[in-house]
Amino acid sequence: MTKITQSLISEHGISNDEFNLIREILQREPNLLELGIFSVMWSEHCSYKSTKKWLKTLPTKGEKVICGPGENAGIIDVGDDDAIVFKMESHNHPSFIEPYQGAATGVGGIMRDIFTMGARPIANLNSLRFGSPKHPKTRNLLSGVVKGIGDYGNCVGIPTVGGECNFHESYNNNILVNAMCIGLVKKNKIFYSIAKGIGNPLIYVGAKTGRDGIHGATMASAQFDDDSEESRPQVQVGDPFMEKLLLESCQELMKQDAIIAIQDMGAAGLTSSSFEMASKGSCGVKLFLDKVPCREEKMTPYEMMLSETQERMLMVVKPSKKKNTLRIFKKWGLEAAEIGVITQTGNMEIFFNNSLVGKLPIKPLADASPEYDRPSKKPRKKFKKENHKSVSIKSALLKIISSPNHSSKSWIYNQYDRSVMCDTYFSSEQSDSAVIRIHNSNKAIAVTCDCNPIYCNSEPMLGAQIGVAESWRNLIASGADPIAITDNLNFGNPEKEEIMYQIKEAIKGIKIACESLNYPVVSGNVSLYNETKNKSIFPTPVIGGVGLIKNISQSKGLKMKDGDNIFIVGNSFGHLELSEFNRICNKNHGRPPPLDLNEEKKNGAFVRKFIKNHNSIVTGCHDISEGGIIVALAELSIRNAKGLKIKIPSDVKNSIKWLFGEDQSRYLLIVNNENIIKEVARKERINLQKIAKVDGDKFCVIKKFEISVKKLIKYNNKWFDNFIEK
Amino acid sequence: MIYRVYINFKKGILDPEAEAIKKTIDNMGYNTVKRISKGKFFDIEISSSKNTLKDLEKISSDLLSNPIIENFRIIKK
Amino acid sequence: MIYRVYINFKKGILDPEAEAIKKTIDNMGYNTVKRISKGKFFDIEISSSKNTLKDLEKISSDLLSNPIIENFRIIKK
Amino acid sequence: MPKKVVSIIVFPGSNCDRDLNIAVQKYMNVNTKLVWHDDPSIPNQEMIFIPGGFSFGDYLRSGALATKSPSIKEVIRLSKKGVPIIGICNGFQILTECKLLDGALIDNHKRLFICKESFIKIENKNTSFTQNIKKNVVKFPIAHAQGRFYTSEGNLKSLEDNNQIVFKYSSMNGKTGKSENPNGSINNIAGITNKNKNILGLMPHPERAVEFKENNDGVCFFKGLQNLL
Ligand SMILES: Nc1ncnc2c1ncn2[C@@H]1O[C@H](COP(=O)(O)OP(=O)(O)O)[C@@H](O)[C@H]1O
Ligand SMILES: [Mg+2]
Repeated sequence: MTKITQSLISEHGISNDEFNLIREILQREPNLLELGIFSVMWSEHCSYKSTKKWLKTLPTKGEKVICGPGENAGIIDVGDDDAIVFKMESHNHPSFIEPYQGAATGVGGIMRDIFTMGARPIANLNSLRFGSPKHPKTRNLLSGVVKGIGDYGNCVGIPTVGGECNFHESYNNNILVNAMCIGLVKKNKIFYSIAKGIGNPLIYVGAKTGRDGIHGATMASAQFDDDSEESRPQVQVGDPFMEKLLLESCQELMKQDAIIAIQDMGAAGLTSSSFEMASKGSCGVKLFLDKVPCREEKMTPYEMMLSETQERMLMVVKPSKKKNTLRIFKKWGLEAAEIGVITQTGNMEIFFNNSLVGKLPIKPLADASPEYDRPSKKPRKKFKKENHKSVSIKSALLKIISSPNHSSKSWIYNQYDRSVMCDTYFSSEQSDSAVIRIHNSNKAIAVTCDCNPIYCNSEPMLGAQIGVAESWRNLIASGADPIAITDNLNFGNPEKEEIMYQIKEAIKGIKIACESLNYPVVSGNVSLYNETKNKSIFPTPVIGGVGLIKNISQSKGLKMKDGDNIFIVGNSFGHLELSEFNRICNKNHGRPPPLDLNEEKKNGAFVRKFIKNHNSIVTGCHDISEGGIIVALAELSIRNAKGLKIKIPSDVKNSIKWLFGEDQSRYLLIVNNENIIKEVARKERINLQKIAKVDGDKFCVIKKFEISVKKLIKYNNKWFDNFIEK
Repeated sequence: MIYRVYINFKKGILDPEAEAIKKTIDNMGYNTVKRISKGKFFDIEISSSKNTLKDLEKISSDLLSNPIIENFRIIKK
Repeated sequence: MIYRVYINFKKGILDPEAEAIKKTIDNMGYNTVKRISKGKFFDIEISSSKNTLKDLEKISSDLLSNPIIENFRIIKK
Repeated sequence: MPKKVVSIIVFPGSNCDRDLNIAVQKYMNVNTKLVWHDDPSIPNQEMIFIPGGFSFGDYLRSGALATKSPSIKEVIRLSKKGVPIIGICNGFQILTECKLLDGALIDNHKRLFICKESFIKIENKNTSFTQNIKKNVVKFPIAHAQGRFYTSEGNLKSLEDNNQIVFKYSSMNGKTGKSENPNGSINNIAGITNKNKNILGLMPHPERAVEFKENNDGVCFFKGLQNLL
């Protein structure tokens, strides 16, 4: 037997304190298998040890929340016995190493989280951050990631309807790939992962287990043969076809009252799925590893327990339904096996070749997992000297809309099947959020994901609040009532005080905004250590928001018709610090725009109510975010291939500030009747101004400049093609 | 001169395509087929220089294959 | 026994992947690369019988390749 | 009179079967029978649909592995008896792979999956599949990675001579130039029939253009098929 040495312990990422705790729990030394299990169960990824304390502070309850964080995904009530299941998850590191497979398996993983709960996935989104376009790796990473996301979702037949994609040098060596999935389930058909019923069989189904993704640090043992280096791939290969089979077979099985508990095998594979199910059900498990379907020869218990082979599920079924369960999997051509049984011992007992090779108490291992209150410190800001440039309104606008971050993303989204399932009413290029009809009904949900890392880097708390508010605003602009969010917190190394500061502040920001907007957090994911050679990514807490549109005819997109008037809702102060405009002028320092959550609520409620009560008057709606008023208007012109006559209000002193300022809580409402909206706004004491009229084929800022819409479109379209074809 | 670069998955990497093909061959009734694995190749015509092989190595490892999951082998045709 | 089946596009069919790779190689600054074409191969382990070759021919023409666009060649390894 | 029943073949990786099923029932006024690919018999032979998706993960070549399914053997047999057969997207790929239709569908010329709304010109209105479509140009979504129709020059000529080319990618006004070609198909071909004109394959998805009034050109396609029954 392998001796547990100090180096083996640290290679498993286990600290000395943690090792002492392990000895205390076991009342003896662990063997290698047990050490491996502790190491993955207590890893940052599975135990959230650096963030748990702070995540607990987030608001997770609400009248529409059916299931908050803790299960495979969060669930909200959307009426008529329908529930929406959703979550976002990161696959950052694997996507950097192997962009295609890394991104693909990220999509696969999040979809399994959704359909293990009984839901049928109905939409995928993704939030992507790449390094500077000048960085030599960026192009391959971009094309690999987008193809990986597309191919996986397309093959399973789930529409990929939206997302965001930004470039910034802080991601040069740590790209972010966050995938979100939304599923639909009947309220009384939800499945959970709470194992129950002494003697019930544990069924394994899906791909055969290989040596995929057994982590570097845990490869230290001496039992491997010579070509073991080659035979332990760190990157998992995804098989979307297998995923489709799993999805359909699980849906078929779920109709049969056979499943007691079900969980996908995600990170830490068989270990985390079996421990989590047993821990939630306060029971024990006997695992017989000889029964695990293996892809490779001579796999050890250690490898089987730690493998991260994709497209696998674990479930507890009723003994009487076992035969039928296996029959259904067989019909779908899937490998399934009974690999264990539920016991009352509270222990995980692992057998291999008829002998007990590992025995661990389940509850203590889960409950005693470390929780750290890591020290944090506000970083001192360093100011680099800047050579400011001055630019005209026109050239600033053209620069922004042809920049990597604001160019048309059609190169990306055209690779995603958005129309499969026939329920995509708006994919996200057509509206501020994607709008997906609930099949066979007249309702729809709106979904969006948002984050502004530039703001977050300057003031993590405010930046995170703005992320929450922006997602809320995007849902409102699409005609939805916002309901809840999922979050994906991407940061650097939490053992550094400045990073821990960002994490705590960002979580506080999310908490404050969500509480104020009555917009609870129902699921989420944390990805830490996104740094290379001491350089961390910008703090990137991505918010995925979901809202409900009770009547799909009230959903709004970026539409406008000739003769329509465009009104701005909300106050414009002309905040240029950290704006797109300032960045073009090479001014990179400052603070994010302030956010008044009361103002946010008031303006949002107004827009929401106005769309509801005066649906036929409102042609479209758009929120104002990066780039300010002028970029929001240009986006409307581009999308509709229609001209605009824009009038800067007479009381505006600085037109650049007014046009490019990124003040929060503002919307553009496109209406075909100006009197009604004015009257309603006056009654509700809403700041409303008419600023543009839909007219002709030129984008015209009166007294400043004009440009043909055709040209605008050309500017907006060229970047991706040039970059990829280069 | 023409060189051929062979690329295949490293041992132990899941190859779902090969598995799907194998299953179909089984279903077609050929029970003598034991195993099937897949790879690709590139035929590269290159004008000779003293760096030819070094260049090909570099192209193969940097562009044609991903060393994390694939092996390559260069052969003169 | 292991046989290798090579498959490549028939002449005259545009292979956009090979073209894109050629372009990237040019951009990487290797001006000695003249032409590049792509193909795939399958290594098939088969227990010998008197029909082995006939079976392989059939598998290759019926399944592994599409004769409208592809050629194949079988080689004993 | 009881409704007629048409068959839809379902593969493990089909993903447009649900949508097709809905469109067929609703607009052809028939019942449907979903036939599992493993089933060697197809009892309802009024008309057979092969839906889109990734029948076997699109491994090897899209549609290739599906041609070995028992139900496809039966489709081939029935096709000879004149049963109307329609393959959409992956269904079209399967029909070419099992040689019921001419040519092959290979990687799009830009190597990327394409999903977008596409204008489709009805090139031949004299087939039983298209004679009832009033419009000259319809708007159907396309969504495929292997949609580039290829055939030899000789075969192309015979497709043309026999009026087998039914759909072409076009502009809103029916222009069928290079800039309207999304995937590099020869002569913008988006759909063809066999010589006998009882088999139709097309890459665009009419079943995805029936649900929302903003684009419901698919309705006329399915309604028009009723006269085949
Ligand atoms: N990764 C992606 N996946 C899908 N759609 C995307 C992606 N990135 C961007 N988009 C879409 O492209 C459009 C413009 O993107 P972006 O500028 O990032 O959004 P926004 O204007 O909301 O900040 C949006 O509709 C967005 O949903
Ligand atoms: Mg937005």
